[in-house]
Amino acid sequence: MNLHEYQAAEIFSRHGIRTNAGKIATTPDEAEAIARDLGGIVVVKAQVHTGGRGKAGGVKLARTPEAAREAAETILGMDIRGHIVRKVLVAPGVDIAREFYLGVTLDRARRQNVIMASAEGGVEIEEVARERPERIIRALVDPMLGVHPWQARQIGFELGLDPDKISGFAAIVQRLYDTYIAEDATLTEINPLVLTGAGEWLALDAKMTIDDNALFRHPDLEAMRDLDEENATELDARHSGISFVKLEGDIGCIVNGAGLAMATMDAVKLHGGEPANFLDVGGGASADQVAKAFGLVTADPNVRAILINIFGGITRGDIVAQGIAEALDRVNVQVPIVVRLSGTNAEEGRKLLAENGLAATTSMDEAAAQAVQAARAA
Amino acid sequence: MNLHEYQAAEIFSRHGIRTNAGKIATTPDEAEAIARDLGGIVVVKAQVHTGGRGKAGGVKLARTPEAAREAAETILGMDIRGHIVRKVLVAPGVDIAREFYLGVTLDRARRQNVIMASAEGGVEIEEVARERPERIIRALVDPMLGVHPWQARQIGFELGLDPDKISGFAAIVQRLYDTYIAEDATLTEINPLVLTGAGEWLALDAKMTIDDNALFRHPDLEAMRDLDEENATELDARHSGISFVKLEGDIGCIVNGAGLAMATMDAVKLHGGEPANFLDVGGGASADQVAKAFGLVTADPNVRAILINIFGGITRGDIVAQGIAEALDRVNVQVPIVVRLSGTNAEEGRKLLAENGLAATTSMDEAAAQAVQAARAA
Amino acid sequence: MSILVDRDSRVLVQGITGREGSFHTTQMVEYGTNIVAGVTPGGRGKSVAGAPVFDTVAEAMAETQPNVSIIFVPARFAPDAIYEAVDNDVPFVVCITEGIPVADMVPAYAHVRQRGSRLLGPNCPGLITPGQAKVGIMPGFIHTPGPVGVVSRSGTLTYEVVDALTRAGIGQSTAVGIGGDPVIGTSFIDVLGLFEADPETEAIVMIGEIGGSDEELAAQFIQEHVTKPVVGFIAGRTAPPGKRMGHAGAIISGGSGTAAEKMAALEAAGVRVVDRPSAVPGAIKDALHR
Amino acid sequence: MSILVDRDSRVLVQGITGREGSFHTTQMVEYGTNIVAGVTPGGRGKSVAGAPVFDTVAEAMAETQPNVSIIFVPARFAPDAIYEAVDNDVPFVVCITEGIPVADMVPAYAHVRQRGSRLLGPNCPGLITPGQAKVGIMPGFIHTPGPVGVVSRSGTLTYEVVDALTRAGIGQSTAVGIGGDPVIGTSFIDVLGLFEADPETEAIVMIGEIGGSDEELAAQFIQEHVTKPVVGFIAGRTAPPGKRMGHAGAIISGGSGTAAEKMAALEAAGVRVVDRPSAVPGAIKDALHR
Repeated sequence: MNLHEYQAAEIFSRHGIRTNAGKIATTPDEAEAIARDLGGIVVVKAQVHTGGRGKAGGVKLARTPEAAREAAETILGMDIRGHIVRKVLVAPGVDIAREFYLGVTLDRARRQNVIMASAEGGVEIEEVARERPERIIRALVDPMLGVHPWQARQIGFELGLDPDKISGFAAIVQRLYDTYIAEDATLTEINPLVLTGAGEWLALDAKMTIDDNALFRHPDLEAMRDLDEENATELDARHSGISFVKLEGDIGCIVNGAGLAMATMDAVKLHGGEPANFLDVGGGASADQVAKAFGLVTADPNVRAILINIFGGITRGDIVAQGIAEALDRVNVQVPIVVRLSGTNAEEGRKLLAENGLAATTSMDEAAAQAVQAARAA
Repeated sequence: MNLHEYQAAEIFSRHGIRTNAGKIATTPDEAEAIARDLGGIVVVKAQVHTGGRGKAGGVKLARTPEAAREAAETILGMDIRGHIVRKVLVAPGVDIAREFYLGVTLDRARRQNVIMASAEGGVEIEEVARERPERIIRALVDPMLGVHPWQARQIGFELGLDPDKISGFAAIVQRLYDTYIAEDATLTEINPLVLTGAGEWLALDAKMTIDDNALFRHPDLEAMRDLDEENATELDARHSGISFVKLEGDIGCIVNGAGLAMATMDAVKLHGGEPANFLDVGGGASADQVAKAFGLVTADPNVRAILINIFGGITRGDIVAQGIAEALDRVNVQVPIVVRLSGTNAEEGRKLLAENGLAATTSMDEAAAQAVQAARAA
Repeated sequence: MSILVDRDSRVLVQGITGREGSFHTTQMVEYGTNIVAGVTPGGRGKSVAGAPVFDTVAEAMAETQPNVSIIFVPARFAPDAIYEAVDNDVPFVVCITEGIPVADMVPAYAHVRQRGSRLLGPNCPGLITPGQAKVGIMPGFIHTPGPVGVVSRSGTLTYEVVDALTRAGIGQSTAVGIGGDPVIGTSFIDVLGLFEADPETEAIVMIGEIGGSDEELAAQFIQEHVTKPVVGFIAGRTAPPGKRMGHAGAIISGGSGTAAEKMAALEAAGVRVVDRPSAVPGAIKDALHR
Repeated sequence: MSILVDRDSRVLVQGITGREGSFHTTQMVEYGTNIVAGVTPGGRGKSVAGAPVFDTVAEAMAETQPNVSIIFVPARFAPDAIYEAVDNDVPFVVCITEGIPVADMVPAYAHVRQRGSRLLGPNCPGLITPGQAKVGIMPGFIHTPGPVGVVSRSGTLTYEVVDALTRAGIGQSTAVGIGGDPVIGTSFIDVLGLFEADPETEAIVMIGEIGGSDEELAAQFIQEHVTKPVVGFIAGRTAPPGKRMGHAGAIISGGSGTAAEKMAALEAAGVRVVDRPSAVPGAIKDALHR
């Protein structure tokens, strides 16, 4: 789960990291009022769950409250990489001497957390990683002992900091890692972390992603979820134990298993179609689940055909077929349905479906091709 | 540093372990009043920094407030293994179904902490260890990961607990270990840990020793120090960086180095004398330190001779000799002084001492023998 | 031969009396797996599908000497089950449990390594050596003994491929599901190394998906250490960036972990990468007859 | 030969610019020890007794390849210095620092072991191979090269014994102070094993004291693995129970860790236990001439 900058900043600050305090505005009026309260130059920043806000024009400096209002007017409602801006953060301007990047994330290959730092702050780190990888300092974190003080200091020295700036920097590294662990994050990031003209450390931005699997122990974080930023259908699906991701195509997919669901999308594409979604109906594939899945898929007005792809494993094919039949009794599906059913008791299942007026194939390729055709014909 | 039962119980309870709440009395009147408040049967327990209170008669059951007063009268002022009882804990009587021993301490040989448990609660664990070692369950704690839930459960199963008592017991194991770690203890112990007639877990006693080296991070624990229980001279010495332990003999010892100080005591004994103290003057052996040491040793009225044993290492013998001479100028020492000075610049040191009217030998044995003779002659 | 499990494997089931645990224990026993014991705290004296239940792994170890454990306990307790297994010297632990927080798996993985044990999963279907032992939740009947090693990050997609192989008359030496989480105990590389060393395995099918870089590392390993033919398939070519596709680990983040990158890396390492699961048997036949 | 350090040892000093660190660096250099570098965060560019100072162990390692480190940093920071040394692959770390909490040393000890490094101390005087290298705080001049290995939990008491040996014309192969804390990196057993394997060591002096059971474990080890003659001395026969005698580890607790037990165990293992330090040279002479 992603958090907004202002939420992450609040959490960082709770863990002892000095952040650039600001306030959230949802209207230009509010932005102007906040800017007036703060006094002086302010920064108006789009709050969206995506990077690259700066490049997209979602971050603006404003020298007066009126300018802050204008900036907010421009930014609010903006579409940044598919995210509509509904909130802006209005924060005091800062006298920046140097900018750095500092982040903690998981190094999947090493199965260890890693501290990443760079003297190239304020730039997208992926860009630095791609173009000047030698400019990124990486320090693996001991899985048992956490970040050692010497490691935090060493990163500082490698960044070329002056000796009198080391202990302040090391403290931020430690706290950013502590935040990462305490909050079950998969990313905590400050970009840029700045040294101000007065020689103080300040987190000018804050980014944080929480491990979905660990949300059960962080009800406070779950409460920070921005429902505007997340697809309502996806959330709804999650509550039913269904993995659902909305895509742009017109062929709705209902599949059991995440890997098979991806492969099914790929098959649709391979046969000239475009999948409307990723959908893993989960283990059981009961009538309830399948009905729910139909509901999710048909809620998308773009969908012109539905491809059901089930490989019966522990869950028997006849049970799944029964589920499909029952679900179709309950949900009114207006678009053509193509079913592929293989594996355990698949034959019985296909028979059962035939009795309910649904022909089922045994081949995933065939089913994908049929679904593409059906969508075109519809 | 040792804590009293009532102090340890308060800390355990803060860490989520249910203890047998009671109150401290320093007079029989107070004991009676507390017993009246509590109502019913109470236990009156001596609060001293030593084990074996029960055997010594320092723990008494009282059925009435008057009986509690009498018990307190008997116990207050009692000498238990050299400790004068100045406080008693008056706690409610408990309906005990089963008694257990549970403790966490350091296994020095393995350099790991260890959980110890026994179905023989309420008995001194050293006795069980000596006589029925197979009755003690020992579980080494992972230095990095702490006590695993499975370990805590397994101890419970090995104690023969019923399945429905396991999770309650495991929680206490976990909390006792957490207390041990959080408070930098070298021992946390519940003896007995009881299952009440109602089937609830209760810590009937609480014992805790804190790592002296870690007290700097526990000012709250340092504040619990019972100055009545500790030798004021020893505390005073510690503040000057001197290790001092009062003994029963008549030969005061001033030595540099802990090992050499023990060997010096042993040498005194070997030559027929009795050391009055252990004293390690520490690294520098400056005039200040030596003067302080003279003060500590001469404060003991039993002392009839002083044996100074210095092996000049990094600290040169002539500097030490100068320190002794200067200290003697400041402190009025009335008993004979025997000096042994060897090592770096020892010859110059002995010359300097001779100029100040103190003969010094190079042999530890000789010095010890002389000191014993001097004490006898005095 | 085969890798990791065979008819001599002595299997312990942790969480044996739970719904999943008892169901799959029965399934495994029916397949012929040698389930020697189960553990459920407080379950001592019970039995599931003929296997005696103990309170602790220590007891189960003392009484029945298992050398493989399969874990069915819920996510909150699964890391403890892993620690209990490896601290009691179970050399190979298969964790089926889905949904374990990454923060719990990072130290667990490190600990398993330190203890010298091997962990498969979590969030995996387990593994099967057809005709000998099924230590997992896959449908046993689709498998048949033979010369092809299968390794995959996915569950049903693997069944799909295995079923296709079996229907094409091609059996499997062992089929291993390594799991879809960001932190897993056994990686592609580990399994590829085992298949390479296994005399009965003549060709390998590797089924990857988006997210992470295990496929890229596998490609490098294949180039350097694998002489047997490898056929690859990568799921998720149409997956959008930044979205978790069912598996916690199936996500393209910061523009890396795409199917295209993985396919390119594998192809560069000499792997025959196919564009659909149904193409696997044909590619394997080509490889075996070359 | 000798054990652990010799003239080829490349020594790093952690905390080199501190009062203790700089003083003893000078002393060690004067003794002839090959001090190749020092570390003090922020100290880069300085030099102490001719040794260049770096900000980090990593830098010092890259520039000067030390293979021994000696730590003089205060107790609160000493565990971090140990971690920094071993994580940067220093194979042998000597920690002089006194007063480190036990709770900090328990994981540090485990980590050092996992990394495969060796730790001597903490709260120890270090070690010296006479005429070759002094990596510690002992007075160098009392030592002389020779055939006797010395190992001890104490500082000054060791100097006492070494001085007596030297005065009696008996030199030392290496003298090792293992330290007086409850948790130390290198135990009697470790050093005894090294002396047993060292061809130049012909006899061993072992100086123990009250507290713990390292002497008892050493006795068992001697019985089973040491063929060279061992002379023992145990300090603290007159120490009362329950009182810490200077060293954090020198305490008789629960009636165990007494000098009598230790002496009995050593004697039973064939160690010649003497009752005073001055008796050591005579006992060693007997042993060498037997």
